[in-house]
This record gives sequence, C-alpha cells and structure tokens, in this order.
Amino acid sequence: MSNIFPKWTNRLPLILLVGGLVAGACVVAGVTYYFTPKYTRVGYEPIQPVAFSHEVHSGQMGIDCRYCHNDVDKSWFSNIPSAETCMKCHTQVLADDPRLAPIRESFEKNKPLPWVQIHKTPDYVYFNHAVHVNRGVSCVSCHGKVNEMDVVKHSKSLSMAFCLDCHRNPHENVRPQDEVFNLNWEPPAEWDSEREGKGLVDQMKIRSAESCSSCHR
Amino acid sequence: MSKSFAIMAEYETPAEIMDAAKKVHAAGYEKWDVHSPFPIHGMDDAMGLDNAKVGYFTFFGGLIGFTTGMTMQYFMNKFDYAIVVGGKPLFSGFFAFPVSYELTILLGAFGSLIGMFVLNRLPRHHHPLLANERFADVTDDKFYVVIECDDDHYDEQTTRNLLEGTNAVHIEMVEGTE
Amino acid sequence: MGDAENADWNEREFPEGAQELSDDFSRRDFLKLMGASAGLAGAGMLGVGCRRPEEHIVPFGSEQVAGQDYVHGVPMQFATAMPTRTGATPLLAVSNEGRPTKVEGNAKVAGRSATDSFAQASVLNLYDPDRARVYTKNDKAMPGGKASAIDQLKKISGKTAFLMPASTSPSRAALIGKIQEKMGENAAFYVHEAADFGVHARGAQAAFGEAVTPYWKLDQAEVILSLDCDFIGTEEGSARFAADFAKGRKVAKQNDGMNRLYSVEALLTQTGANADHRLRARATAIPAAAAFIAKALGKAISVPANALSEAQEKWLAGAAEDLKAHAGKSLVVAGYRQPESVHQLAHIINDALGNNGKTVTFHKTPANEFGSLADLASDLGKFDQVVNLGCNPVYDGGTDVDGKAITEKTTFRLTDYAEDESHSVKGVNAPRAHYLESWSDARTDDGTIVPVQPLIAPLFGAMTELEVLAVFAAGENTSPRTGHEVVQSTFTGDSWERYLHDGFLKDSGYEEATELTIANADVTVPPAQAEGLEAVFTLDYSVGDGSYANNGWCQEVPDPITKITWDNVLSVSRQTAQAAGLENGQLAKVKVGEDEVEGAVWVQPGQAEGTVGLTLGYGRAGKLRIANFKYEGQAEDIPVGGYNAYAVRGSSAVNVAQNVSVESTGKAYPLSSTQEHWSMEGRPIVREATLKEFRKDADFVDHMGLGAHARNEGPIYQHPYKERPRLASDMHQWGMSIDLSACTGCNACVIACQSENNIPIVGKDQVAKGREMHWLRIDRYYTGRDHDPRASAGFIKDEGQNGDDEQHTEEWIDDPQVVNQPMACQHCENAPCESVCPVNATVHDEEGLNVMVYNRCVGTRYCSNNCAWKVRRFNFFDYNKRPINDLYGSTAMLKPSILTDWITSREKSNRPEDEWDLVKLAKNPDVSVRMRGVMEKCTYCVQRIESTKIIKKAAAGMSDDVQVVDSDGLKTACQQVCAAEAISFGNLLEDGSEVNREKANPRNYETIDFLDNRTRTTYLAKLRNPNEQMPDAYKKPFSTKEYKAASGGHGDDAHGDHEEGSH
Amino acid sequence: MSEPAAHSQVETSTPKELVREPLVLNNRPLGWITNQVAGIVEGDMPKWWNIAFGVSFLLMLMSFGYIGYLITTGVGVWGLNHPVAWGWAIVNFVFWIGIGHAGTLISAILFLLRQKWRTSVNRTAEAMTIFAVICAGIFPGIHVGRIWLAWWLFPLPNANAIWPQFRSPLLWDVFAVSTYFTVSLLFWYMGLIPDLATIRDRLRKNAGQCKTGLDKMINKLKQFLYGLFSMGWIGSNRHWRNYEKAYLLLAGLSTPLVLSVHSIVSFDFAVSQLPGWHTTIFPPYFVAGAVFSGFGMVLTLMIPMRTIFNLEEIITVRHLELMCKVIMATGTIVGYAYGMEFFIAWYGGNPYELYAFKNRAFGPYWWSYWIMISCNVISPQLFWFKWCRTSPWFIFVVSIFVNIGMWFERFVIVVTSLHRDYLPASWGYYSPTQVDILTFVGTFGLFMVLFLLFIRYLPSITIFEVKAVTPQADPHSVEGGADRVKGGDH
Repeated sequence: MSNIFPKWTNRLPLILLVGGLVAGACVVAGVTYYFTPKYTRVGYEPIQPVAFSHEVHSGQMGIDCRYCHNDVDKSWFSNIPSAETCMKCHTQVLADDPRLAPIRESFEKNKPLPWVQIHKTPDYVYFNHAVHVNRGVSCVSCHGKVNEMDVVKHSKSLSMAFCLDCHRNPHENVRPQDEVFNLNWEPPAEWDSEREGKGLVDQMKIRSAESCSSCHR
Repeated sequence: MSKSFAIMAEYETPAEIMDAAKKVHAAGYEKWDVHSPFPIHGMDDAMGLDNAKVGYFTFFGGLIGFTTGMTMQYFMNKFDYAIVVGGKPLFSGFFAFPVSYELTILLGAFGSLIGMFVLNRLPRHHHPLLANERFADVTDDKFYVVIECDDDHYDEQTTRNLLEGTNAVHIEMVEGTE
Repeated sequence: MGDAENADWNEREFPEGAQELSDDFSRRDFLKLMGASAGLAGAGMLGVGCRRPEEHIVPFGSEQVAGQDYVHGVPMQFATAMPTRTGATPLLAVSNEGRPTKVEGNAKVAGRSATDSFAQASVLNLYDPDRARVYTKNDKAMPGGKASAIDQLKKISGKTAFLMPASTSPSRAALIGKIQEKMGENAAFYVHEAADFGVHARGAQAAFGEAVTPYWKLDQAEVILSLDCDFIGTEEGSARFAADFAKGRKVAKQNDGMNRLYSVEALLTQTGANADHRLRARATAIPAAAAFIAKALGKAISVPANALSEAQEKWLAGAAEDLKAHAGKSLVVAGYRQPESVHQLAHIINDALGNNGKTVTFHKTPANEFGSLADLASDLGKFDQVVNLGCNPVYDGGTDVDGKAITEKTTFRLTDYAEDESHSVKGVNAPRAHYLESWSDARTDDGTIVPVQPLIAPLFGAMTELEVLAVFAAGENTSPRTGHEVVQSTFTGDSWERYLHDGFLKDSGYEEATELTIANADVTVPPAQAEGLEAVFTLDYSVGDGSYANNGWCQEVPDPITKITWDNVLSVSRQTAQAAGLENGQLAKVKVGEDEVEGAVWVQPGQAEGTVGLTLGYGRAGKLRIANFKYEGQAEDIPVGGYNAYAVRGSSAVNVAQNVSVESTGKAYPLSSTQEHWSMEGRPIVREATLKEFRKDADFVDHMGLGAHARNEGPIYQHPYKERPRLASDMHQWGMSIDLSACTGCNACVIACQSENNIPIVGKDQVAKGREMHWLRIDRYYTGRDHDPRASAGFIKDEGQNGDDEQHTEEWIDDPQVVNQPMACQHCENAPCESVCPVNATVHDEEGLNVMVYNRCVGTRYCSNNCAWKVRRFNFFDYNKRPINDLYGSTAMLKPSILTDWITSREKSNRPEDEWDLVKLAKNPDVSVRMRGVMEKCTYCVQRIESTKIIKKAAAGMSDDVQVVDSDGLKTACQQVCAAEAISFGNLLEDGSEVNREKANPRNYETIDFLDNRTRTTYLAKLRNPNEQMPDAYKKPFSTKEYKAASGGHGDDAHGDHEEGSH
Repeated sequence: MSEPAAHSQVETSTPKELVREPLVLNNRPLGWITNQVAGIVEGDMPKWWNIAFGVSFLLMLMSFGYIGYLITTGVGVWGLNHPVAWGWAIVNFVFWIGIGHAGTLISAILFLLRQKWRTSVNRTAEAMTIFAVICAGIFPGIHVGRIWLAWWLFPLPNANAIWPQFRSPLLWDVFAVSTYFTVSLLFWYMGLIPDLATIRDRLRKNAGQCKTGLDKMINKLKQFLYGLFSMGWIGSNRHWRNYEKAYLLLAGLSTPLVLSVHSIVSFDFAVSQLPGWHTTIFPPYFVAGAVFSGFGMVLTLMIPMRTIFNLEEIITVRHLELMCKVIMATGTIVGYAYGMEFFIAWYGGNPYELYAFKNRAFGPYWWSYWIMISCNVISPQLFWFKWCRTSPWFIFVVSIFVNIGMWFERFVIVVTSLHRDYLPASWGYYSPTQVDILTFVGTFGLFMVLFLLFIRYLPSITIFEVKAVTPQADPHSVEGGADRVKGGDH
C-alpha cells in the first residue's frame, strides 16, 4: 500500500515558499505602477475635435497662455477659449483651411466645440488656478511642456501624492512671477532652490499647507 | 529486494518503550527515533535530546513584530505625513503600544509555528513509515522504535538482537527509500 | 453687469450628460457648466489599463454670450430685493455659474447683511419641482408660452376684478393708475393676504386721524411692553426689530446699560421667550390689559369688568410704573393679532409717555384704497371675470368667503404651483415668476425704493404680475411693455445703472409725519371671554402663511418653540389639556362655530389657560410633494402635512375666535421633533445671570460647572502645534463667539447654513428617528421656577413616541423661562472626534479648524459618539440622490436599475427626473455634495475662508500681504444672516478683531469646560434684566437656581439666598 | 459508574473527599479513546445533523441577504440615529468576541496552569473561538458607512499618500482582532495535526473494507486531504519535542493576547469621553465578562454534544463542574464591576457620570439593565450549590442565561451611554429595526454551520492530549506498563 503522496512532494513546500514571495513582489510592483494615476492618467492623449497644436501657437509663435486661457489668473477654472478667439486670427490666416472647418462652423452658429478634457481633478478636490498662477507656480509644473506638445498630453500624474510633494517643499517649484508663463524658463545656474527658492517662499509668505482643508471642503 | 530503510520494533506500553529507548541510546545509535501516539513524559532524556530551539524563532519573530509596529506607526503618523489630530502628540509610545504589542504576538506565534515546522522538517508527506502496514497503529495505541539502516552503528544482526532484548512484541524491516 | 434677462444664455450641454427636463414643453434657458460638483466620485480604484470615461470641456459659443465680465468659477453678486407683504427685504443674491444659490442682506440699504429665515429659504422656492411649468388653457397645454398668454389677456373685456397679493411696488401702483384711467368702472382691484398687517396703519389712522404708519425704533427704547406683539417672530420686518432689540441686550462691561422687555401674550412666542417679564393672558384679555395700562398712566379709559385676574392687574401696575419711570425712553407695541382699539391705546400710551417721535416715528403712507377678498366675494356678481395675480382664495380665504365661486369666475390666473387648491380647469393658468427671475420694484419698511432684479431668465418662461397688468394698461394698438420697461419707466432717479448696482434709490423713503396729536382719546375695548376655550390663529415660524409649505428647508427646520418639524400642532396649556382630557401627541377635533378640523395636540409650556393655538400654513391640498409628504409606511388614516387651520377661520381679519371646543379622538399622531427633552437637568450648559448679579460679580460664569473645580495643571504632553510649529499657521487661527444674550432663536442661521452648505432634507420619518442633517441646531431649554431637576420625572423614566411624555404633566412648565443656544461644531483644539477616527478623515488643519474630509470618511461614526456636543451628522441614506419618500425601497437589491445607473454615470440620480435636475441647481458648487455613509458637520464655512484667502493671495501676487483680517469681509453664513449679530467669527491672531473683543468679555465661557477640549466656539452668558418691583421678580434666573439645586445646593453662595419675590 | 479498579500508587492514601475524579472514567484503554472520538468523524452523521445544518444554513443565508440589503441601501436601514450612532452591530461584535475568549483561555491559560482537565474540552472551545471571531469580524465590516473603502483601515500604501491614524482604538481593533483570529487559528491547527494523522492512519487501515468503487475513491480522497493537512505527521518523539515546545510558546503568547484583545475592545469605549464609557475599570471588566460569556457558550455547546455523541466518559461531570466554578468566579467579578462603577460615579462627584448610571438603572432602558443584573450576577450564584454544579441540564439553562445577560450588558453599555450624555438637547431614543435583529439571529446560523461542519469533519476532542493524561500514558504507573519492565529502574 504505497504512499498517497509521491516523493517529489517533499520538495514542494520550499518551492511554494520561494515562488510565493516572488509572485507577491511582482503583484505589488504591478499594482503600485499600473493601478495609480502614474499610469492611468499619464500619457492620456485623446483626439480633439480640431487638431489644435500648442507647439505651433505657443511654442513657435510664442502666444502667451493667457491669450486663450484668459481667466486662468482670475478663477479656479482655467477656461477654454470659444471659437471667437480663434477666429480673431483665422479669419485671415488659413481662412478656408478644411482643418479649421469646425471652428468656423462653431463661430457662425455659436455652437461650442466639445473639446476632450484631459486634466481633471475629482469632484471633491477644489484645485484653484488663480492662487497658483499668481504666486509663482508655472503652468509647466503641472501640465508639463505644453509648448512642445503638438497634441496635448497628460504629462504629470496629478495624484494627491504629486500635489503633496510640491506643497511640502514649494521652494523647488516656485519661480519669479514674471517667468510663470514662460514655459521654457529654467532656473539659472546659480539658482539654488534652498536659497533663492526659500527666499521667494519667505518673501511671498507662501503657506502651501499639507492639511486637508486647502483642497477638500 | 529493495534496500530496506530501517528496522522497526513495536511495543504496547510507554514504560517498555522508555526502557527500549534507553537501551538503544546507550548503544550509541544516532539515526533512530521513537514513535508514539502521544508525547511520553521523560522520553527526551531517555533519548538524550537537548532543549528544543523553537524559542529562538519565537523571540526573533516577536522582536521583528515589535520593531515593525513601532517604526510603521512612527513613519506613518509622524515622519511621512504629520497631521495634527486631537491635540495628541504626533507619535508617542502610549498610543503606539497596542498595535506593536499585537504585532509582537502575531509574529511571535508565526515564528513558533514556522520554527516547529522548520526544525521538524515538516511537511514531509512522503515517508517510508507511512507506507508500512503495522506502523498505522502509531496514532492509535502502539509504540515503535525505528533505527535506520544507514546509521553507522547499524548492523543487521546486532541491532535485531538488541531490540529482541527489549519487550518488543514485533520486529520487522521497513522497506522504501528516504 | 447689464440686466441679465436680455443676455441670451446659450444652453450648454453638461459634460456629465445632464438631461433635459422630462416635460417636452419646458424650455431650460440657463447656464450650467461643468463644475457643479453634483456627486462624489466614490470608487477609488481603476481597472488596469482602462482610463476614466472620456469627458468634455465645453466653452461658450462666443465671448459676448457670457457677458463682458463673466468669469466662470467666480461667483457674482447682484443687488435685488424680496417683496414682502408690507415692504421688501433688500438682498445681495449670489449667482454661481448663472444661477442664484444664496441670498444675503444688502448692507448698503438695511445697514446689516442679516435677513429673516424666509428670505434664506426663498431660494429653494425658485427650484421647486412642483412649480407650474406650462401655460394651460381650459386644462390643455397652450403652445406659444407667454406670447399666447398675452393674446388671451388682450381678449379680456367687460367688467374685470383684479385679485392681487399685497405689494408696495411703485410700478404696480403706476400701472393700476393707468388701468383705472383706461377701463374706469370696468376694473376693480382687490388685495388679499392670509394675515392682515394693515391693522398697524389703521390703528395709527384711528389714533391720529392721519394716514400714517408707525415705525418702531426698539434700539432707542430702554423699556418695551409688547401687547401680544411677536416683533422677533411673526411680525413683518422682524429682522430689523430683532437687530434693534438685540443692540440693547449686549453688555460688555459691568456698567453697560441693558433694555428690559415686558410681554403680555396668550401663546409662547419668540418675543415672549426673550422677555424679562412675561404675563400669560387670554388673547381676548389683552385689550383689557392695554386699557388697564392706559388708565394707570392717567388716561380716561374704562377697563372691562373681571377681564383681568388680581395677579394680572398687579403685574400690569408694576409694568405701568416702570414705563412711567422711563418716559420718553420706552415703547408700547401692539401685535397684528390685536384689534384696532389696542393699537389706538398703544399710540395713546406712547403719546402720554412722550415716546412718539423718539422710540416710534410715523411715516406718511398712502392709505390702502383696495377692497379685501370679502368685498370681492360679496360683489362678485357685478363682474364678468376675475384676473387672479397670485392669490389662493380657496385655501387661505377663510370659511366666510366662497373661494370656489371666485375660481369659477377666474379666466386668468398667475399660479405658483401646477395644481393647488384654487386651481380651476377653466381659463388660462400661467406660471408665476419667482422674484429672483422677475423684474419689479418695492419699498422697504422705511419707504426706500429698491429694484427687484432677476438673476436668471425665468426657468419655465413664467410671467410677472407687472407683465399681466401692462397688457391691460397698454394703449389700443401699442404692444404691452415688458416688466423691465415698466420698472425703468417708473424709475425717477438719476442713474439707472447705479440704481441697479446699489440696489436702492437714495433718500426715497416715506416722508415722516411730525407733530402728531391724538385725535380721539376715548377708546372702548371689546369685552374679554373669561370661560370656555378661545382659538388663537398664528402664522407659522417655518412656513409662514402656507406660501413656504412646499419648501423642504422650511418644512424641516424645527419650530423655534416646539422644535417640531413637518407638522403644525394644536398647542394647549397643561391645565387646559388635563381639563379637556387631551393627550399629548394625539389627534383632537377642534370645533370653531360649526367648522371643525383634526390636528395633533401639543402641551405647550407657557401657554395661557383656556386658549388653543392654531398655526396657519399647513394642510395644503393639490400636487405638492413636500407639503403633502408621505413617508414610507405611513398609515393610511394619518392625515398628511398637518391640519388646515384656515378651515376653521372666518377670514383673514379673524385672529381670535370664541366658542371653541376640542375633544380628543384617541388616535395617536406621529410628531417628529428634533429636541425631545426640555429640561437642562441643572447642567451649566447655558449660564445665566441677572444684570444686577453681573454687576456684582463679573466672572460669575467661572464659578459654575466642573471647570470651576478642576485644577488646570496643563496637559501632560505638548499640543502638536507647539511640538512642531510648522504645523500651526502664524497668520490665521479661526474662532467664534456666540452671545446668548443677543440670540433670539429665530432660525435664520439654520436655514442660511443649509442653503450655503448643500445640506439635504431627510423627510418626516427620518427626523422622527433622529436623523435630521442640520449642521447648526438651536437648543431650546425650558427652566422652571423652584424646579429641582432631580425630582422631575424627566430625570427618571420617560420615553415614548413624543420623546419625554411625562415632562408634559409637570407644573414647572406653566410659567417657564426659555433659553436658546445655537449649537454647532465647537472646533475643539483637543478634538475628541479626531483622535478616534481610524482613517484620518477628520483632522485639525493648521488654522485651528476641525476639518471633515468627506472623501476620506469610511463612516465608522465613532467621531459622532465621542463628540460631547453631538453636533456631527451622518448620511444614513443617500439623501441627495435617492428619493426621500422611498429611502428603504430604493436599493440595488430591490431596484437593479440603481446599480446599472451608478455604473453608467455617477451623476445620474434615482430621484424622479425633474426633481433631480432642479434640486441640483440650488447647490453651492464650492461645497462637496456628500454621499451616503459619510459624516459631515459645521466647517466654519471653510469654503468661504478658503476663497477669501485665495482672493487675497491672488491679489497679493509677489507681496506678502496675505493675512485675512476682519476688513476682508469674511463672514460665515450664520454670522452674516444673524439679525441680532450674536455670532462673531474671525481671526484670533488679528488683535482687535471683533471675535477677540467678544472673547475678552467676562461673560465668555466654554459649554463643557472640564473635558479640556478647548473649544474655539465660546459663548457669552445670557443676562436677564428683571425689575425687582415686579410681582414675578427673581433674584437669579431659574436655570441658575436649577443648577444650584441639582448640584446639591453647594456653589459659591451656599449660604442660602432666599427668594423674596412671591409666586 | 463502577469504582475504577486501581489507582496509581500516589493517590491511595488520600481521604475520599479529596480523591480526584479520573479524567477518563472506567479506565478506558487508549484504543477505546481513539475509536470513540475518531469514530464520530468516520461514521455518517445522525439524521438530526442534516436538519440542524439545513436550518443553520438558511439562517446564515438570511443574514447575508440582510447584509446585502444593508450595503446597497445604507446604514439607515438599522435603527441608528444621532446621538446613538452605534447599536446592535457593535453590541453583537463585542458579544461574539467575548464568547471567543473562553476557547483561548482553556487552551492557553489552563495549559500554563497545568490544568489537565482541559484536554477534553480545549479543541471544541478553540473551534468555538474561531467561529465566534468570524461572526464577530462581520460586524465591524458591515457597520461602516462605505464598506468599499474599508480597506483604508489597513496600512497599505495608496496613490493619495495618506496613512491610517494609529491613535484610534478602532485601528487597534483591526490589529487586535486579526491577530487574535490568526493566532487562534494557528494554535487550533497545530493542536489538530496529530489527530488528523490519526484519522489518516485509520482511513489507511480500513481502506480495505471499502466495497464499492465510490467508497474507495472517497476513502482515497479523504486520505489525501487528511494526509495533506497532517503535514506528514508520524508521531516521532523528536517532532513531539519541538511540538510540545512550540505548543507551550503559543500558549504563552496566547494568554497575554486574549487579555489584550478584549482590553483593546474595551478601549473602543474606555478611550472616549462619554459618561459611562470613560472609566478605567473597563479592560479588566470586559476581560472577566468575556471569559464569563465564553465559558457560558462552551457549556451551552458541550452539554448537548457530550450526550449526543456519548462522550460522557471523556467530558465528565467533573469538567462541567470545574467550568461552573470558573463561571461563578468571573460572574462575581462582573457583578463586582457593576457595583464599582456605581460607587466611583457617586464618589467621583461628576454629575454627568452619576446621571449616566442612574439613567441606566431607571431611565428609558431600565429593563435591559435589570435583565443584565439578574442574568449576570444572580444566576451564577446558584453554582454555590453542589447539585446545581453537577446536573448538566441545569448548567445548560444557566449557561444560556449567562450569554443573554452578557449580550444585554454590552447593549446597556453601548446604548444607554450614547442616548443620554452631556447636552440634554441631543438626547434621543434608539430602537432596533428588523434588519438589526435578523442579521444578529443569522450570525448564530453562521456559527452553527461552522460548528456542525467542525463536528462532522474534524475530531472534536484532542485525542493525543486525552491519551497523555490517562494513567495508561504514564510510564511510571502500573497501567503504563511499569510492572512489565524487568528490573525497570524508576
């Protein structure tokens, strides 16, 4: 009457133990990457109703962000321009280019264009553009180098951890106010965030709070 | 005939097997063991075994538990994201103690169990004794002394004579490999 | 900002797929952009690799569509006004994304940002799903909306009667003048209001012989006698009266003066609750009381025999003495329920005391030349048709008036609701515009002309009163003017834009009449009814005359006196109840004459014997889902929505009725009240003292309560603010102080908080279960003279359907004192709720706020258990997205559609489609709307704090001028609306801030001080100003005596202070 | 019951009253013990087992149905309100956790105290612990408002970079209850290993008798399963040495664990600032109450089980009597604690505390208070009388009262302190709804389902431990064969 369990089963526990550890590590790594906004949001590049290129407008022609997003320094919401703003130039430039047909049609009929939203914080988060943009935080910190994007891409994770990093050490992301809309601005050589950055923070009395009431209410 | 694994003697009462064990131990065998349905008081000394080392696993398990508990709470509530809560300190031994205490016991318990399994080299689902007919009563009311053949003191005849000198009711060879 | 009505808001498609209103006829013409945070995205985890559903940002069609300075996301304020019966409340309405969400008082006009509770609740009436949405003719929908209604109006000819609600609008007067010119005899005008406040003007006219209206200045008076005049509660203009009265109650230093209020009344009203001396008298005995006072001041007035008891006469003599001692600095006021003769006597007494011109002035107001509803009913035969501009004669006309006949003859009616009592299938029914969507103007109580400016194009294309009258006033072939044109034409000031911007026309008040002399001094008062029951009809504190009955906020706000929600009651005194065999909380049949109605009995402390209080405004009929709210499992025989007091009331002139009988039907009636226990059990929660006691010992508050005994060696560990200073803000630490002397308990703050913070209503049965969601509640305790709380039954064993039943049977409630305490989150520095939350959902921020993070809360509810004040509110159900009359039934297990809806779109609600779209508009986008399973509480209006800080920081740019101080105008919603300015909130780090001044007052104390929670909300003890000579004088307020009795009689003056005042 | 034939020498001279009752009556041989206990598992169950299992299974499904309804609708389906935000769910949680503690006490503390009588009851008690903790574990899970986010209670890293808050006793609960469940499971499983091996070997022995193919296949499958879980146990004495040491260490760890778990459960109330909750007597008072209700449940289960499976000779009346003594002791401790709370409230001079306790006895919930007092303080005093301690049906009735009383004690603590605390304006009244009641009744179904499965598939008495305490196992006693060894040296 032989053994129920074959001989090799004696080595099984060791195999299971080691295998289990390795598999567990892989799952944890997978979840921490794939399940968090670092993956689910970054790289999101939807097709827009009109192939508007920031690279051309803001990069090459150097149009200031506030020309189209004119309320960014007045409200929590940075508005998307209506077709009328586009038509200020495009009545002359590329007046009959087929790619701009939806813009022209939207302008005549006052029917707004449904742009596809890329950067969106959850409903329970109250992000405010005005207080950041007026206080030395540039668009590039959160939206990345938009002036080099032909199609706008979700470049930063915009997760809570992302916001907290900046709120915890604002001196690394603060820049002089007049450089806020200059997306190509790099801190000059002798710029040391500990010295100049902290200097700006103290001078402007920046209190970027870590506490919940700054974003949640 | 396949190589036999060990010689096995069967006894009916704990006293008899205690006596047999003393004799086998006195004869200087190393790779042998006593099998009984329940732990027999005093058998360890009869077999000349020293104190069990499971305690070290438990101790280190508990130590790891306590340190993880304390450092986890310190890291989470004071170091990584310090939040003001209830006017209470960001970290204090008092409120951190219950969780660390529980982790000490948890990892201590795991330590003991894993220590026992590791030291006994269990789980071993395949063993020659498990295929032996008579050996099935070890978990009922019979007691067995098993001396492995590849013990250097083992000799076909002398070992059998030694066992016949005890009150063994039955002696037989156990077939199968390790 | 130009007038909103012309701007052609382009209809936007909400990215989240918000739906068009279900009715195909409705036209929704307003701006709704992304950002209305309608639902809380609950699910935290995403599937691997898949992204959030694609969403769209939709800009405007073109720039000028939005109007020059419209910035999406920045709320805008427009000056407007809410017309009331005898005037208007000037308002600043906050418009979020093109829709009004909150109203505040216009400080430039009224001198304060406060309003009454009705103004705050009026915003919800705009979004009432039961509003009329469709123009109908002979009960069939009439396509073409307003234009076709105007054509129908043009066809009207022959003798026409106009039935209109009361209004002080100059434009309306002008239009009426034109119509009278044009139609002459063919047009007759009648004004009807459920409660007739014209008695004040008629009384003054009778006394002085000139058409004048009294204008009380309570802040000038040191002694006030109220003859059944509830100037804090139901009188018109109560916000101004409460503000002026409260100025006299605030005492900062020991030698500050304080006014004194005497009140003679039948029911326990808010004014009686705040009185220093209160006399319970039958409503019919009050004219005799007025006569007694006049006689005591030497006037030749005859007092009806045996109308007043001997004790009452002693009380009145004492009051007269005090009035005489404060000649020129006192005031006697008569209430709207009292007959003209009492008002005449009041003016005579004020004249005798030399008060006229000092504490009361008189304005020349046009006499009222319109007939009443009774007049219309009597000469109805003369008219070919009736045009009804917004009255509801069938409901509140009264039994003497045949409302049905009037509606038969009505060919055109401006109707609030799709179907209410006076709905007639014949003729044209046009939706009536809410004041926030209509053009009009009005005059405040001192005559200033204020514009009523729409915030939004009419939701359902509704019409205003002026537009209807404009059709009749228009010339033969000229097209009728729009409301905007009418108002602009009657505007006589210099700059129309400034008039709209400021919200009033400078010095356009009534002309003041000086040198008034009493025309006829002999006044005969009606005799009192000594035996039998009398019925007193009163307006309701929550739903007014019934016009707010379908308003969820009003139905659910607890009545300031009875704390009952969703119902009205028959209030009787303890002895009357025992005599008539009435049980508390049982249905009883009231017979007045031959009309009868069934209502729930409520034994009311402080009510006069032999009187039954009937509250108007309930028992509505018609399709009104809130007024006739039926909760799940409501028994069939239980009447819905309270009883209709109008069914036993003759007409709007009848306020007191004789030969009344009440007998119990034995059936229980489920009343849902938010506070079931009356006694404070001798606990030093509300601490009181008399002015004399305060002058003797300024820190009397510190000798009360366990705090006085607990030695304070300080904590055994450092507060995290000190342990790591970076966690504490060095610029802002918020605090609040509530002055209990000034607070009158008027509920305006409760509704303002509900409107500002998107607090849902929960329904009658959920309130009965104790699940109302108000973040701010006003605790009203009764304290009895010589009442030892330990002996009273309330202490030992009482429970039952209406909470504590036995307290209704104890003597001490007959003549109680009332204390009010607004109670909300105290924002403790050592917050007990924070240390027990396992997931960091409620934590302390660096500015001293106890922050409740809705998206982090998992709902263990331990924080609510550990809060000593029990001010946290839990979303037991999804009160926002699920129908509140089907909370138990609307579950995915019974209705799988709920699950599929949730998966497809988080915004989709399970409430009836039309209800969800509209109710969502009233929400404030700056505050998250909470889902079920989440705890919520007062946040010190953190959204206002944050927006003020953000505005200041954005403006500061690179500079460091970022500290918010009082001058930045940061006010919490309750502080802003409080007429008595009892609530002060501000930055504790700004020395000299208003809140620091209040907290420096010696009367400052924490409610439960010995727990060392260190609350940021502290209270100023309540002071009473009794007159020793009065028979019902008291050396100590009753609550202090109860506190001494409950704590075994020890305390600082244990050596027995004997009471010399007799009972 | 015949007088046992011979005692081991050491006890012959002791007076009759002090003679210890033998732990296994009638001096049964080792083989008999194995047959008696393992026989239950091999034979097919009596008919009543299927009925009992069916009924319990239905109760369990009802409970899960109500839990589904609760989760999809909202916590409002319970009777909770402001101020009473905790109700039956938390009462049931503490009740079930309390019942669990007897198992650990018997297996760990009595092991350390060398109480030999524990051997025949400890496995059933430990099984009861694990099933009670399973029932208890349901309630903290379903009583939170948003159960789909309850994973935030565990210190797992997340994209929001925010951690749980360790000052909260609810978080201590998470660790305490999960540790308690895991350690009890380990302890129970370790005790099972030798007995699983016993069953494995018996299956191997009577594999031959299986006639039909199906019986053979079932026998092989059973052998595989029992074999798998017995970890290849062969009763080697070298293994016994480590096994005994590990068992001792686990018992040593479980004793402080059981005391700490119910102390932490009592911290849920003691750490708050409510009058009636914020008292330092709570930890010992709760632990005593837990042991008290735990032994109540052990007796409630053991007494019918020993008669149905005629194990009277292994679970003797002496065992029942000893357990009654423990109940009497812990019941008196609990009674003392009630009195002490009143005294401290009066002596402390804090009016809020004093009112809280007066309100318990005479307030709206007076009936629950007096049920608690009569069941917890008066009924155990009956065990002063020998007859009461030794007639099983009477003990069974009292054990039921004990658990009723302990449920009401938790109800009194949770609800009466919540419904009336500091501000009279926020006082309220709580009454349970049908969902409250039937979910709780359903958890008894779940408990019985698990317990019946345990009886069906696992040996309900630790065979090897019972054997170890019989005289036959003592190598120095006559029954142990001491006389057979020629010239055996002692």
